[in-house]
Amino acid sequence: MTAYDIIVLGGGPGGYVAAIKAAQLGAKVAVVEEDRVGGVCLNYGCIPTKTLLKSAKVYQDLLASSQYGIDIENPETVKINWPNLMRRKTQVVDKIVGGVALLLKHNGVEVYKGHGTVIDAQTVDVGGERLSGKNLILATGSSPSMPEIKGLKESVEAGYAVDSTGAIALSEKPRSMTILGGGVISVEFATLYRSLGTKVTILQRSEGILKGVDESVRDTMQGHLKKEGVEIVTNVSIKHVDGSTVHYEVEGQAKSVESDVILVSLGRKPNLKGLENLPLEIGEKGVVVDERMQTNIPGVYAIGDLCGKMMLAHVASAEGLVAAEAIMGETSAIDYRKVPSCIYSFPEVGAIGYSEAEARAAGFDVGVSTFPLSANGKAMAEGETTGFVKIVHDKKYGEVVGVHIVAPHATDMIAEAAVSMMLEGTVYDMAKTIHPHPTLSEIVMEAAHGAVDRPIHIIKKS
Amino acid sequence: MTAYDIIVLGGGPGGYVAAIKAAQLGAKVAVVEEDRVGGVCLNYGCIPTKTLLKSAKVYQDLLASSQYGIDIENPETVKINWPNLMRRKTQVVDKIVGGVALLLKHNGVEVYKGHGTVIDAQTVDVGGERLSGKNLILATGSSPSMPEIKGLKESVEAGYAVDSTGAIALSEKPRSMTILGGGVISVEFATLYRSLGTKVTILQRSEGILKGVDESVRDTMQGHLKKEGVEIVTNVSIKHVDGSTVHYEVEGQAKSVESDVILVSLGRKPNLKGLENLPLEIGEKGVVVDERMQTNIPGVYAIGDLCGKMMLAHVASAEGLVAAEAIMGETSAIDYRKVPSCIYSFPEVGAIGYSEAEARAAGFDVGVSTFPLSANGKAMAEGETTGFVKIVHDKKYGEVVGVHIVAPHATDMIAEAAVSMMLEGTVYDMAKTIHPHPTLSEIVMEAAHGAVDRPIHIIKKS
Amino acid sequence: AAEANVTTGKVLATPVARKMAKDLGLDITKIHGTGPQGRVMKSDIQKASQPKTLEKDHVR
Ligand SMILES: Cc1cc2nc3c(=O)[nH]c(=O)nc-3n(C[C@H](O)[C@H](O)[C@H](O)COP(=O)(O)OP(=O)(O)OC[C@H]3O[C@@H](n4cnc5c(N)ncnc54)[C@H](O)[C@@H]3O)c2cc1C
Ligand SMILES: Cc1cc2nc3c(=O)[nH]c(=O)nc-3n(C[C@H](O)[C@H](O)[C@H](O)COP(=O)(O)OP(=O)(O)OC[C@H]3O[C@@H](n4cnc5c(N)ncnc54)[C@H](O)[C@@H]3O)c2cc1C
Repeated sequence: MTAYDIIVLGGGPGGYVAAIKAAQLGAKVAVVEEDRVGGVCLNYGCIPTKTLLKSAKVYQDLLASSQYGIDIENPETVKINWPNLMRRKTQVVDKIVGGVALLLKHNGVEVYKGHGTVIDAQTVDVGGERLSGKNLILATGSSPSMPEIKGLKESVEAGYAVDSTGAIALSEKPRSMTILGGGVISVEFATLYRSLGTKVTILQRSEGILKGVDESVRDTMQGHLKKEGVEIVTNVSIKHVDGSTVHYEVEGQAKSVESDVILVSLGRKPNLKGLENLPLEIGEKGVVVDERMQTNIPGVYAIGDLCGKMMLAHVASAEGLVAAEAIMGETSAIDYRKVPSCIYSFPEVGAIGYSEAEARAAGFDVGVSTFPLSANGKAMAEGETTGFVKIVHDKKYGEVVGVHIVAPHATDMIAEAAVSMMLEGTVYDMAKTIHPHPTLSEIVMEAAHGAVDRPIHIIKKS
Repeated sequence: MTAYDIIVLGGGPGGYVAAIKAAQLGAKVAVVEEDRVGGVCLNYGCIPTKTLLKSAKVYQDLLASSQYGIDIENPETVKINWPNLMRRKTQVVDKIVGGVALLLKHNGVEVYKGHGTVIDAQTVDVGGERLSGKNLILATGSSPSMPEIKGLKESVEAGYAVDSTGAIALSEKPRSMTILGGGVISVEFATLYRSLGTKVTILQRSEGILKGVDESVRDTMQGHLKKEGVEIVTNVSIKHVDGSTVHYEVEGQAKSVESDVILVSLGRKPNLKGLENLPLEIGEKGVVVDERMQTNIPGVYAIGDLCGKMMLAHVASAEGLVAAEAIMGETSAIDYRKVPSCIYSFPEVGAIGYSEAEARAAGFDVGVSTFPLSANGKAMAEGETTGFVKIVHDKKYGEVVGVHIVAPHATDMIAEAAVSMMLEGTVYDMAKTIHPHPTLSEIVMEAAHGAVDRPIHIIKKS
Repeated sequence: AAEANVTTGKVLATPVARKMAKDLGLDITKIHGTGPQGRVMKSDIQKASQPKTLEKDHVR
């Protein structure tokens, strides 16, 4: 029985980062992974979707090229080469996954390939081999929920209905797609396939898509997607699925929609398989942990999607660092109000902290300032003016408590807000920070000027 | 004689921003502008170049589209439509300039059209009309230097040699272009025309292009431009110009290069016309001012390119705010070590603060950490992996004193560094700031991890 | 910029200012901040740590 300081169960962005960090801090570490390292994120999530989205963006730019003075004599000769598009995705994923395997190796982490079953808080079984560890980090991630909808299981078996993993590996471009659910992943797939020319319908149970996202962002994105031709049906109750047809009810009316592909994107659930022998406390969202990511069982830590605090790769990684550091005697913790989250739509969304409504509910003396991309010189120069920034601050000190950006590079731009909030920066600091001209990032400075006093580059009704 | 609190001479990004701010603070303000408002930046600089660069980027993306799985059956049918490309530029410029005119109007600033001649510290003449002002803000900007090179004047007259203003308004796409000088503006034009298919040669007097830029950035950009087919000749001494041919000497050898267009980009000089009656102190770079932008003459302020501290639009605007606030009784000042500067090449460059060499020369206990784009997942997904970040910090407290980024969105990404440095943030803060995955901005976090200890996502030789 | 936030309890200060104040044994709540919204900056700590005779200079 090989003995380790730490056994990490699951090699996703939570597990592999925890393992590398712990090894860097001097621990002897094993990772148990039944699939490829990199987890959902690298193999089936973040990376393949963003690789495909890049192709979709290129296609869009191509179709719009004449507005930039670049003509394609015969636009019909532009063709999506599906096999090449998929091949590129696979190559990118393989390269990054290979990189992670190398990183683990170079940091001296041993990777065991196979399904791990936890025997007790110090022992893990991998295909009959026993590993012992002083500490255990559970990082088994999550899987798509397949709710009980009549006929759905049969539709999956017949190859019509797929989950996100299926949706990144379709054998040909679907002419039409119905997406059940209107969360972030749904919006990304709607963007991807709509941009490639697929007819996309989103069926959303509640009043609007992107629950939990700031109101202005939701409104803008919903409007924008509709303008791009995505059909969004809200207040839907899904009745049953019949092959490629979804039957649903809306405002008391029975309706149906038929499509090449049905994408089921109705949330994810923690992967608890292999953990049955541990008397883990499990809450509504997943395994319950304290600030240092320790579960109710001393020496057993849990991180990432398995805990379900924020189902994001960078959260899994950050939690991995906290767990590794906690085990190795360093203390750190995550302020979940300072974690950015992104939507890779066109335009992108980057958000952090409180939405306006949340800030009010939390009792801040809320100040809000927005600035539109349509008044930004660089956005005009680039011909992409849909978007804005909204800064939510606490008037007491001017502290920035939330920033919401819709813009072409919003996912990169939100880092400015993240570091500001980390440093407990105020709108005064943001306004005084000289931003380069011409850049999209100037909207942040302008909105901050608006929070302090008045922005320069827009006519403010007062 | 109409009386004002403040007369602003020049309506560029320095002057118009100063005017609006002063008006917002309650002053009665006039702007005197002989051309269109917006100055060099909006009419002939920042905005038209970035608009054209966007077209060039679209063209490049189009040529590379098949690597993303988007095929153009017959790539020869892709055509640059020069008139449309130029028309778009004009439309964007007109729109933004129109917006500035509106902003001035709405803020109650009066604009006088015509050449302004300063009579004394309180009086300006515009075409015979006299304006009186308690304070004067000089914001007359700068013009391209046309050095004494034999035959250059004749070449300009014959229409071969142009300055940057000529280079954004060529009547057709040049097959070849020779650029005299290797500064930021040269690199942007080299990027623009090379991307559109022009054969570009840069003749640089000193050892390398981009003087004053961090060494690693210079090396990367020089290498990248060469790879893209830009010919860069260094240590050149230009002898004379003969029509479309530049004769020069390199390593004792006489050489020459013939091209459709010769772009003269050898620096800029302050516009002093109209200011002759003022006994202004003028230094090597331009008008000398104190921290509050006041010249040696009480009540007379100077801002922007005219002072030549950093010839950038956002510096002009920031100085405009300082001057307006100083006059209106508020104090603020600019820390020029915290001003970002950008190069809109492909990939872009964003930089702020000390270069590594400057930091060493300044006596800091210098720490340097870099992280390459080639190890970043998003960069791989986007297929654009040329670039890196370099963080320069003072080891004493870990304070970040310089950040240099080469990346596709570096001009937006540098805002993170700007706000960090404004808040005197350290590499510890940057490393602890959770950056969203997958984004290019993760390279900043990784490099900060490297400064503190070790990055996760790269194998560090130790 | 507003006055220092001494009276309201919380002190806005930069990470470097805090570290420097700690090193020098200075009470950061008693230092006048000159940064945005009265934030205590590195330079404020440097000034405060200088001998009293020099302090007249920055009163102007
Ligand atoms: C389509 C899609 C797109 C996404 N895009 C983004 C995005 O852009 N940005 C973002 O931040 N997040 C994104 N996410 C979410 C992100 O993928 C997850 O938050 C992240 O992968 C969670 O990491 P983890 O390490 O907790 O778990 P996982 O990545 O799920 O990894 C868990 C690993 O554990 C292994 N495992 C499980 N049980 C066992 C066992 N018993 N024995 C051995 N191995 C086991 C699994 O095989 C898996 O490899 C996306 C998700 C999806 C589905
Ligand atoms: C090709 C090019 C690209 C550039 N790109 C960028 C960039 O991307 N980012 C950036 O930050 N900077 C860029 N710059 C620099 C930027 O344009 C200048 O720093 C900026 O315009 C300076 O602003 P200013 O207000 O000081 O002067 P200017 O913009 O030069 O404005 C001065 C104004 O004063 C007027 N004027 C002068 N004298 C008189 C008079 N006597 N009476 C009446 N009116 C008068 C002029 O007509 C002019 O409109 C670029 C410059 C060039 C040439």
